Amino acid sequence: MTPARKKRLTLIILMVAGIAVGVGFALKALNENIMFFFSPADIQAGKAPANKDFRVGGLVVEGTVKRPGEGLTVEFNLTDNDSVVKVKYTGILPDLFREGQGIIANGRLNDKGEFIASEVLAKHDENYMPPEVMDAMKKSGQKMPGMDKKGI
Amino acid sequence: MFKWFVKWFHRMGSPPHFYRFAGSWLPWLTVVFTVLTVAGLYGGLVLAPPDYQQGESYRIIFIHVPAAWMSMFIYMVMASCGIIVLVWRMKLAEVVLICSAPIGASFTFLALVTGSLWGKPMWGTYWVWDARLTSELILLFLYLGVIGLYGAIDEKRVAGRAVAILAIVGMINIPIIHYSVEWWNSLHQGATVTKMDKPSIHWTMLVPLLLMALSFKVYFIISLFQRVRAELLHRERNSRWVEELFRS
Amino acid sequence: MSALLQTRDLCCVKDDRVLFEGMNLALKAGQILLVEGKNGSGKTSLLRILTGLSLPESGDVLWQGRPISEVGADYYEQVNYVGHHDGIKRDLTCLENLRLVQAMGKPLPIDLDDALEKVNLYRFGDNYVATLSAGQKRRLALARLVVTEAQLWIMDEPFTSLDKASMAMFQEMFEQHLEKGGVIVLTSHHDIEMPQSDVVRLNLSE
Amino acid sequence: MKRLSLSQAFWFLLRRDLLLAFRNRSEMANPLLFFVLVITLFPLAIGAEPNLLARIAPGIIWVAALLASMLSLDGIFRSDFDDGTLEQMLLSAHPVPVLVLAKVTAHWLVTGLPLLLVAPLLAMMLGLDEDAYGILLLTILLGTPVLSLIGSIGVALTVGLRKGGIILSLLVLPLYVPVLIFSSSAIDVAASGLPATAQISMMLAFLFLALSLSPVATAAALKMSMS
Repeated sequence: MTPARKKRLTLIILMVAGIAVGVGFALKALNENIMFFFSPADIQAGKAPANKDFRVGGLVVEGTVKRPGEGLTVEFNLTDNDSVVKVKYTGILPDLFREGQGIIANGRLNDKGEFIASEVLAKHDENYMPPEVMDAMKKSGQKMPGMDKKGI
Repeated sequence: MFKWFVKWFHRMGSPPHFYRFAGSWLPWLTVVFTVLTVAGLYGGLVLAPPDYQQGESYRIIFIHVPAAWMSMFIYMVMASCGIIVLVWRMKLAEVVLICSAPIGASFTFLALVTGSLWGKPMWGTYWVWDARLTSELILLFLYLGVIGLYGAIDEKRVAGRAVAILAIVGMINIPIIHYSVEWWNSLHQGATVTKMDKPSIHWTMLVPLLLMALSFKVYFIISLFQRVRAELLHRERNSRWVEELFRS
Repeated sequence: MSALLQTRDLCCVKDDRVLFEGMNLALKAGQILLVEGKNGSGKTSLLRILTGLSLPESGDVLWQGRPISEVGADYYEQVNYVGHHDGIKRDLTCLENLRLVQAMGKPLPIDLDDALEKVNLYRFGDNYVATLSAGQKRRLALARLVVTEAQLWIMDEPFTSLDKASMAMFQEMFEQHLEKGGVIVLTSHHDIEMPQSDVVRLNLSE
Repeated sequence: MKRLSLSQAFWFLLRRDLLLAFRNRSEMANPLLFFVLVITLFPLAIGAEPNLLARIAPGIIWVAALLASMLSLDGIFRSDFDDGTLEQMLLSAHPVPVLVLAKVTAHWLVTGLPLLLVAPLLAMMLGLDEDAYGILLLTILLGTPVLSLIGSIGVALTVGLRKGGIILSLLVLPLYVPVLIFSSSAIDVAASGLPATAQISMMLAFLFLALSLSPVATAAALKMSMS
């Protein structure tokens, strides 16, 4: 092999090795939890930071949405089918907000362990169905695909 | 078979041949496009039932989703052309690359606008710095970068190679941008149709959606052909075939 | 003896204008090619295509019978190019500039001081280039030819801002290079008198 | 016949660029000054509420670092392009991507590394949580070379243009987004007292990918710009 060829080969090997290491690190990162929002279970377990803003995601527990005052303040419970956290929010809720719906709330915990939200965002799922079909599916007890996803 | 393909590839690469070929296909494509669009819109806006959860406002997916698909698809077309430009230095690939960029940018813009119109009733806000939305916005900037760079270089053959490099670099970055933004913030729903198990969309909605997707693809081809024809005439204005074309 | 540098059906188009097409040249060791022609006739374009900096519209440049894009590093070892720009840094001294030229991977024949002496810049080694006159800078740029030992010299107007004496000095240097079996391609507005050498003329305006 | 090796060429070019930067040291300080200035503008514009500043500090520091890096990008190839030394570099018998890497390394040492020195000071002024200082420095150490490497592609594409400046930012900023997201998220997470290992491994991934791919793209772009 001529020296020029050998040099080029070395460089190509170095390059491929660099890419491999890069991809390796990327895969390592993908395996770790990078989403920095917390589930009600995390809050119960005390994993969520105190006195700092963070995001919590979960389903609104049916029958818990209350409007205690005259104003726009809303209270509801949020669950990940494991633990429950109480959320308080003052402001206009998005249309999609309803019981049983997945939401993401931004805010911080107060001393009583309640989550004081400064923002509530509703997440709609990726299913598109006519209402009758949905009802039929619910009746037959079929689980909607995607509803058992982590986080929401 | 391979030989035949190479021959076809070279013949398509010749500007006069492509000019005639594209011209003869345009009327047919227009017919196909009209039929698909009418069928898709009728199916989507009239025949399809309202959604159990989002009511009538979900109907915007018949524009939004195909536009978003196109925005990615056209970028891939551009990057593939970029590779052809750098490896084989084919003139037609340069022209296709640069003519795709404004179409891709328009689809990206359309996807963003319809998405934000949809976001208001669904999420309660026109714009959230959500993963999909943000990466789509960055994709728009990548398109604008390609258009801007091409416009800034006077010598068009050189400009073609410059945007080829840029398109390829951008292609590597698209998945990175996509995942980085997704991890950073996620509100947009997951993929519906491309999920490996059965699509979680009812067939009455799926059919018009696919029709619209197909119609957008055909529209892209029509618009691309017309742009490429115009650009070829401009670039080759001093060549013999253009002269003959206008004399006859 | 077979040709060292060849072109095959070379065609160059700039801004939609065909500068030259179907150009077939062949240069043997010891030959010098003088490229002539009016302004804008494509002299610089031709030279840049020969170095591989620009790409031709179609056709090939061959070195020892192989296209230069294939030969790669082995070709660049043998090319010395002096273009319109001097290719030297103002904020470095003459010696620092030449040292960098040598770092570019070409064979090294002589000491840097000798090279400076050859172009009459011996005492300026540690001077910043910014302090040199235009002619001195050009001489330093041409010193690049002798600090590395390449067979092919390609020069675009090497004699701009040089006086008569320096011109004569460089023509003598070129003749020595040709005697050693080198090849030179150059453009010049000045008359070049090299009676001992095998001069090939190419006029791009015709 | 004797000739200098590739690694020698790399060091020569690196040393030359550092020498040139040192001889123009007043210019060297510009990106650093810019970095400090941009950061001081934020408290003036949005008010001096400590909690707010502490919360947005990671973002501010990284946006400023990004802009500072972008402003200095043009310097990588501009003067070499103007005086013709870039042309000579492309005619080298050595692989051009390696020479490009030498120049980018020099550029990073001059413009990226100094940010490391002032960042803790600015972080303190913004009231960033002390737990996050280590991660802040780490993200700057890993992130700024990626900025220089990606930026070099953009500069190489625009160096031949008279009005390359605005186009350059349009080309380069979208490509900077992942670095911005992961570095500021890493600091954010660290400030909340959580481990930022995922973000840091992602930045390592960017660094290795950029190191191996961007010099090749830059070399191709330079060849295009010179023709």
